[in-house]
Amino acid sequence: MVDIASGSAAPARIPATGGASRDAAALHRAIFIGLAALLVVAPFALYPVFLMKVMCFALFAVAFNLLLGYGGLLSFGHAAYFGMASYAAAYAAKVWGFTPELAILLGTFVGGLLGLVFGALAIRRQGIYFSMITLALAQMAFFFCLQAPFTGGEDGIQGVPRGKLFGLIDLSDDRALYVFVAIVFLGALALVYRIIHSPFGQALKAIRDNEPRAISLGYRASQYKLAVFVLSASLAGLAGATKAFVFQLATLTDVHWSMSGEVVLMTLVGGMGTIFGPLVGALVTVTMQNYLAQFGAWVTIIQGVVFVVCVLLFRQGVVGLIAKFIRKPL
Amino acid sequence: MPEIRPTDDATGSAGGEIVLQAEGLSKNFAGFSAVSGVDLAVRRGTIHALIGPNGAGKTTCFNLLTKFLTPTGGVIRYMGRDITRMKPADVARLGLVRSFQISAVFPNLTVKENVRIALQRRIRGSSLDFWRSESVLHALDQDALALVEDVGLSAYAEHLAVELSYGRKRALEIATTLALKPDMLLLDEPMAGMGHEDIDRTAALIKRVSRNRTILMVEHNLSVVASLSDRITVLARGQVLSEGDYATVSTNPRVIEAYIGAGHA
Amino acid sequence: MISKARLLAGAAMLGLAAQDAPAAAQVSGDTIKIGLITDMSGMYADADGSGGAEAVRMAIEDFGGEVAGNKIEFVVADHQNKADIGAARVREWIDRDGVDMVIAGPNSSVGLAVAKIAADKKKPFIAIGSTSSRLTNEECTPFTIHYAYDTVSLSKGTGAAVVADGGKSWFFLTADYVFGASIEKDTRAVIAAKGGTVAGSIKHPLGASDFSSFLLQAQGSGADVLALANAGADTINAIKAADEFGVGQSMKLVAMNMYLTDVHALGLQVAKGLYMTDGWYWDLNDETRAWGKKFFDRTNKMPTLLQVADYSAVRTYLEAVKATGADDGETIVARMKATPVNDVFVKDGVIRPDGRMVHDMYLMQVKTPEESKYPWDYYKLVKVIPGEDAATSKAESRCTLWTNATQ
Amino acid sequence: MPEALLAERPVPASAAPLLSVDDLEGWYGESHVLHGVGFDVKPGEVVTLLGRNGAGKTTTLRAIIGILGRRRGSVTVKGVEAIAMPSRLIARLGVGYVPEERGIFASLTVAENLTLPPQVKPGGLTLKQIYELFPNLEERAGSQGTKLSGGEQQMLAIGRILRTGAKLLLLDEPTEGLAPVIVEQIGRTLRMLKTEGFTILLVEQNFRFAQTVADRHVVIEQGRVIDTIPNADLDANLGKLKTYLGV
Amino acid sequence: MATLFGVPLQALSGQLLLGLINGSFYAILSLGLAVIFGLLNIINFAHGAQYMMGAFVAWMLLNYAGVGYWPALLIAPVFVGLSGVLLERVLIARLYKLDHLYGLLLTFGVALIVQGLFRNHFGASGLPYAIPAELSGGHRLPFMFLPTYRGWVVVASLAVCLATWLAIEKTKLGAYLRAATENPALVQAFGVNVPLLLTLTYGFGVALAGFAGVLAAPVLSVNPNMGADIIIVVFAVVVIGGMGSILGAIVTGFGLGVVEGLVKVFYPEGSATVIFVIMALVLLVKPAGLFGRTA
Repeated sequence: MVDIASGSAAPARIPATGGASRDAAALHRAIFIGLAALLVVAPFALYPVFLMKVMCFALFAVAFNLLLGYGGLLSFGHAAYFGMASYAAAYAAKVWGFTPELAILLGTFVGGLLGLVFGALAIRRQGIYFSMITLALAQMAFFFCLQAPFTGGEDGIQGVPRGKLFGLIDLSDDRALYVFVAIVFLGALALVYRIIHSPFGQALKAIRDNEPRAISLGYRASQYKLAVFVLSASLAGLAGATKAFVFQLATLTDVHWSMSGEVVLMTLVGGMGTIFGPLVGALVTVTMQNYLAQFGAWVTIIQGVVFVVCVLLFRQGVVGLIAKFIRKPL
Repeated sequence: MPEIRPTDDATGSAGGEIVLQAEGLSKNFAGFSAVSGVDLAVRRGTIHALIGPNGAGKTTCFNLLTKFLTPTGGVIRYMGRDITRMKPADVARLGLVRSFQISAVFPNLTVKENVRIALQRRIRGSSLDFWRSESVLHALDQDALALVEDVGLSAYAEHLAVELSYGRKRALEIATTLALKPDMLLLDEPMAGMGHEDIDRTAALIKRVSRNRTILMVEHNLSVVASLSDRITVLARGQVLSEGDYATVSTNPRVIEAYIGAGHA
Repeated sequence: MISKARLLAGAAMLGLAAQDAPAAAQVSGDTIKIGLITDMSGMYADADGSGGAEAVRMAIEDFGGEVAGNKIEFVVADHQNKADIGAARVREWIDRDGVDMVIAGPNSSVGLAVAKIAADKKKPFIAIGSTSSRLTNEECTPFTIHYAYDTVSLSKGTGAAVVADGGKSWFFLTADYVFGASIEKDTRAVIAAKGGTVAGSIKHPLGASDFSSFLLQAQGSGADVLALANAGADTINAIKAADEFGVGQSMKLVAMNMYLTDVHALGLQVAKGLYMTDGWYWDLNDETRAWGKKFFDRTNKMPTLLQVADYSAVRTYLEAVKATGADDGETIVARMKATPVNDVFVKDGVIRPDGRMVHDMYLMQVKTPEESKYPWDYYKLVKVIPGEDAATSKAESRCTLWTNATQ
Repeated sequence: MPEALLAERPVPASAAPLLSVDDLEGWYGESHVLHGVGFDVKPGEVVTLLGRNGAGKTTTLRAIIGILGRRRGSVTVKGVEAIAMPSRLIARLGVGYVPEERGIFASLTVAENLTLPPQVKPGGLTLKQIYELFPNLEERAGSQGTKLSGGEQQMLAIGRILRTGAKLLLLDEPTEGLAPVIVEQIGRTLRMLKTEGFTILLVEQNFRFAQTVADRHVVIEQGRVIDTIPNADLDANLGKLKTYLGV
Repeated sequence: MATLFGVPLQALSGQLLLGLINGSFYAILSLGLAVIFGLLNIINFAHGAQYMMGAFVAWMLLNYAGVGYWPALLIAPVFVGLSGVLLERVLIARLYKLDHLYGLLLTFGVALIVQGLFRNHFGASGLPYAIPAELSGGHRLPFMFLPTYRGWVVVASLAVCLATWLAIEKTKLGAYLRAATENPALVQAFGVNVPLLLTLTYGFGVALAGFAGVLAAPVLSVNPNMGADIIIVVFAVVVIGGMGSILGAIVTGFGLGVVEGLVKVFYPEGSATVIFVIMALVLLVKPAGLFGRTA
């Protein structure tokens, strides 16, 4: 397929001179450590609930970017996996009394399962058709959530108990929850990093760059696409399920198509096909949403403007630009 | 000059049993018949060239053989096995590997990684194992670098493929193809767009890799064809015009006519 | 039960405060900070939105910007109809900005989410625009006051009034989600109790845009009343289509949930003859007209039920602060629950132990263009629905705060 | 013979070049295909570009008409520098282009294909004149363009640019894949056009055919002009030419 | 009385007619998308917003300039089309050399901006727009009461679809369009101003959306969100149809309207999702869509 991440929109092309990949790996390790350190000090300066929200959305964007940036597939329906997982986790915790970790696992599984079904359908078409199909399927999921009794319709599932992690640690304390969310976030980020750098990730990049060639080398491209779709949907589910615990609720917002648009925006702003770009994108977008809240409809307008500006001028995103500048992949 | 029929086994110049065989291969596009009733038999250990003037249906034929197009009619057999309805990736797994007319590399991977992608399937039947570390791939680095060296790209091993010159991309593509240790190679215009030096180097490379392998190539450059091929099939207007060794086809008046036109004087 | 204990503690404090209010007064930070979280950009922006914020400002101005010697501050935010944004904003308001009381505009999911947080943080929370009756039933808290209306007041009141007015046989066109379902269910119960019948119902998907097909089926049922158990654009689209297909000629059209601004959006030509329940109307009496005019001068629109309720809620709250000199949730809520509300919004409104404010509702009929004499002259009053008829009874209540209480 | 054609007389060979290509470089995708092509075509001349496949003949034509992604150097038509122009303005200078594989539109009928190119200069043939020239086209005017035989498609491709009034024609392998009898008919057409004063730049692989129509042959290899052979000297240079063409 | 699955046949024929009316909107919208996609290779996500603009422009014409329905039916699409021309010139034209997905993202951003601006200015609860006096009232058909305006919607949209189809299939400009869809470079090499053609085509496709908006104004709520949801349904219609042909877009649009209408009778709860379900089924059987060309 004509992929979005290579060609003229390629992530910063970094000429590698001997040992560059080892350099980059060291840099990435440093960034991971820096990020962890930042997460330790951040709650002293910023509101922890806000930080947790940023982490949930960053995780969502990272999951989405795994599909777009490394699989070359633009899904316009990722809200479905995020939102359905959020409902599943919230319901399991509230009604069945699942502990947080089990509820989140269930949410992740639901996201992945839905991804398997939708993905299997969507990868039958390519390019813009793929995007339109994912959008249409997600809209179907939205109507399902709207009508199904267990989601509480427009009221949503409210008052989800944060519960005790492993039955031991009480998460109702914001600080405990913060630590838990930070660990989930860093863990998932590390997993995505590992996926990208696994043999699977290599093959994926090859398929993204040149699908016919990868096929001619014996790769069954559609299997890889489906696999990355499911992975991405599962991780989106992880993000959604975690969010259900942070806010103690699951609502229709999370399955609505505008949420799918938001995650595209986050990735675009941060830099698609970069590992750390979605984090920056999520931070920018969530901050914008929170602090422009008093401006009413201007939030949508500003989001639209950011979309247009990014597409026209900043296709590499913030982190993509930095990567180009320091000539190392980020 | 006796006309040589494509299926005339007695005149087969070289090679063992038939590896790749097409019978009555046809392809129609929206009422236009690009390839009609082509018979082709490629024998083990030969370099077989598919030539013909522009629009003769060479590339269509080639895409049919590699399954990137589905034939409208006819049968394709590889090692006696019917592959007419098989998927391209599965054909590749049988050891029948193609190259592409325009350079087919993975632009955002390094040269080494390009080759390693082809080697990668060796370490596990399926590389859907996303949880494994990149380090398992380092085991393949040595083999990859050896192949890179074979095509003279050692100095560029850590460069992204996108930065290579056109000729070097073609060389990289061949290295990647060879990494699969294919039994049979299908080369689509391996010399297209190359300068003299590149052509000579690539021709030598093809000659070298043809040992113990079967090669079918589409090529325009007749001098390359002449020096490399054991057997040539000439296509014109979607049909086989002639088949035989270079001496045979190059003196066939119908071939000459197809190429340079009949005199009107 | 903790909540009961808190309630009793609150009541005890009330007694204390009532005796020597100024002495015991303690307002944290020397300011009273009010937060309004509402929809300022979405489908309810006209019904509440910036007009609601303006109404709150009017209430603060009536107090001269200060109460019991404390400056009154006001913050407002758009929740964009997203519960997580609303919840996060309110959490931050209370945790970091020292907001003392929160009012929420429309959207039940935001209202329910904010109610949880306010209860956790022990701050008074006044729900204005949420329709979900869960706020004062299974999800009731000691700090939630549901002020303007809910699905029960819409369904019970309307159901009883319309049956009494001769609409015996009903057909429901119900939006296929919780709001629609609960309105239909509650209304059915009232209809049955009052001796009416239900000829049928159709669940339509949210945002169905074309209603002609459903209307045709409704017309075929031969019922007297067509009840639209939906909201917003769905209601408007259904009414437009009903007008086109002449449904109004054979059936009474009843919109279960509409605001004055919706009628304005439809135009009288299309909306004429429509029955609806509202909790307030600017043209009820001289007092309402005066306030409506004041509001109109500032916003260029006549106020809706929600906007006047915003005003009234803030006044009631500030009165409680003034009376008690305190700003802690228990004291204030106790005081509010103990004092009947009498202002431009309601007469003798009572805030019950479950948090529900009980007040009269009005069954209205939309005027024809000929009947309408001046701008915004849209309704004629058909029937006043007494507050008790428009609320859950104690027997029906699922709020343990109330059912377990001794009073 | 259509009368309008008689209006213009061939210009003497000493006239200034109608088309002048100088140091033309061009890229096809990533690959650098033209490395400084240069030649002139005088008014009324028929010049062929010969060379083996992949030498850059087609790319040269595409670079002249301006539909190549990247090009550099100089292309002047009637003294107007066209290297920076979009192709539609180059066409408006009076250049008609028949692409490789003819470029007949499948979603258009024969008549629509024929009338598609807008008139760029006065003095083009009328539809009637074209039908006189290629009677087959009139018979099949209503059928889908690509349902024609290869020869008819070629006639259609040539016919449609005669309508436009362009006097400089760029023809890319008009004989490719056609039966000898058709090739002959196309040869007759080209010779007729030459006598009518058209200037033609022809890409050919078939030099036997080229010989029957051209004044000069420009040989291209590896994206450069390596030789120019006047038609009269063609037979004398046959050996050399066969090497060039890799036969 | 004859019945089918318990529904009287007479009522059913009424429902079929209503489905056709609804399909009219799908048909015009998917036709616009198909025309734009065919030549520009862009999925115009702003199509819903432009549909909404059509309705609003009609309202503004009436309320600010006193221009009634009939002139608005002409003026509003022209106005929306011109806004599309501007959009294409200023923004979209910069994307032709990039992956097509960027067109989707750009127009998505534009849709957000347009919707936000209208919401800021007009609020979200909608505006009244009356049925023109000439078309009010209705006719009693043997099987149903048909409001005149609804009948007009079907007639008008069929006429516009037919006219568009004829314009594309039978006119010179249409021939340019078809040719440029196949091979824009060659058409440009013939001296045709293809960039202008792209601009006009986009403008025209957008004008179709605007036209649908004016048609919808008297029957649907005129509010800033009216296009946001319908556009996703139209995307599904387009996937089902397959963008293979102009005629395909029209036929699929009307056809799915009818199917949806039937579902409203037999299983109303499913009417919002039926088109998506059909899309999934079509994808399983015919990935290229009903009228789509394979690869």
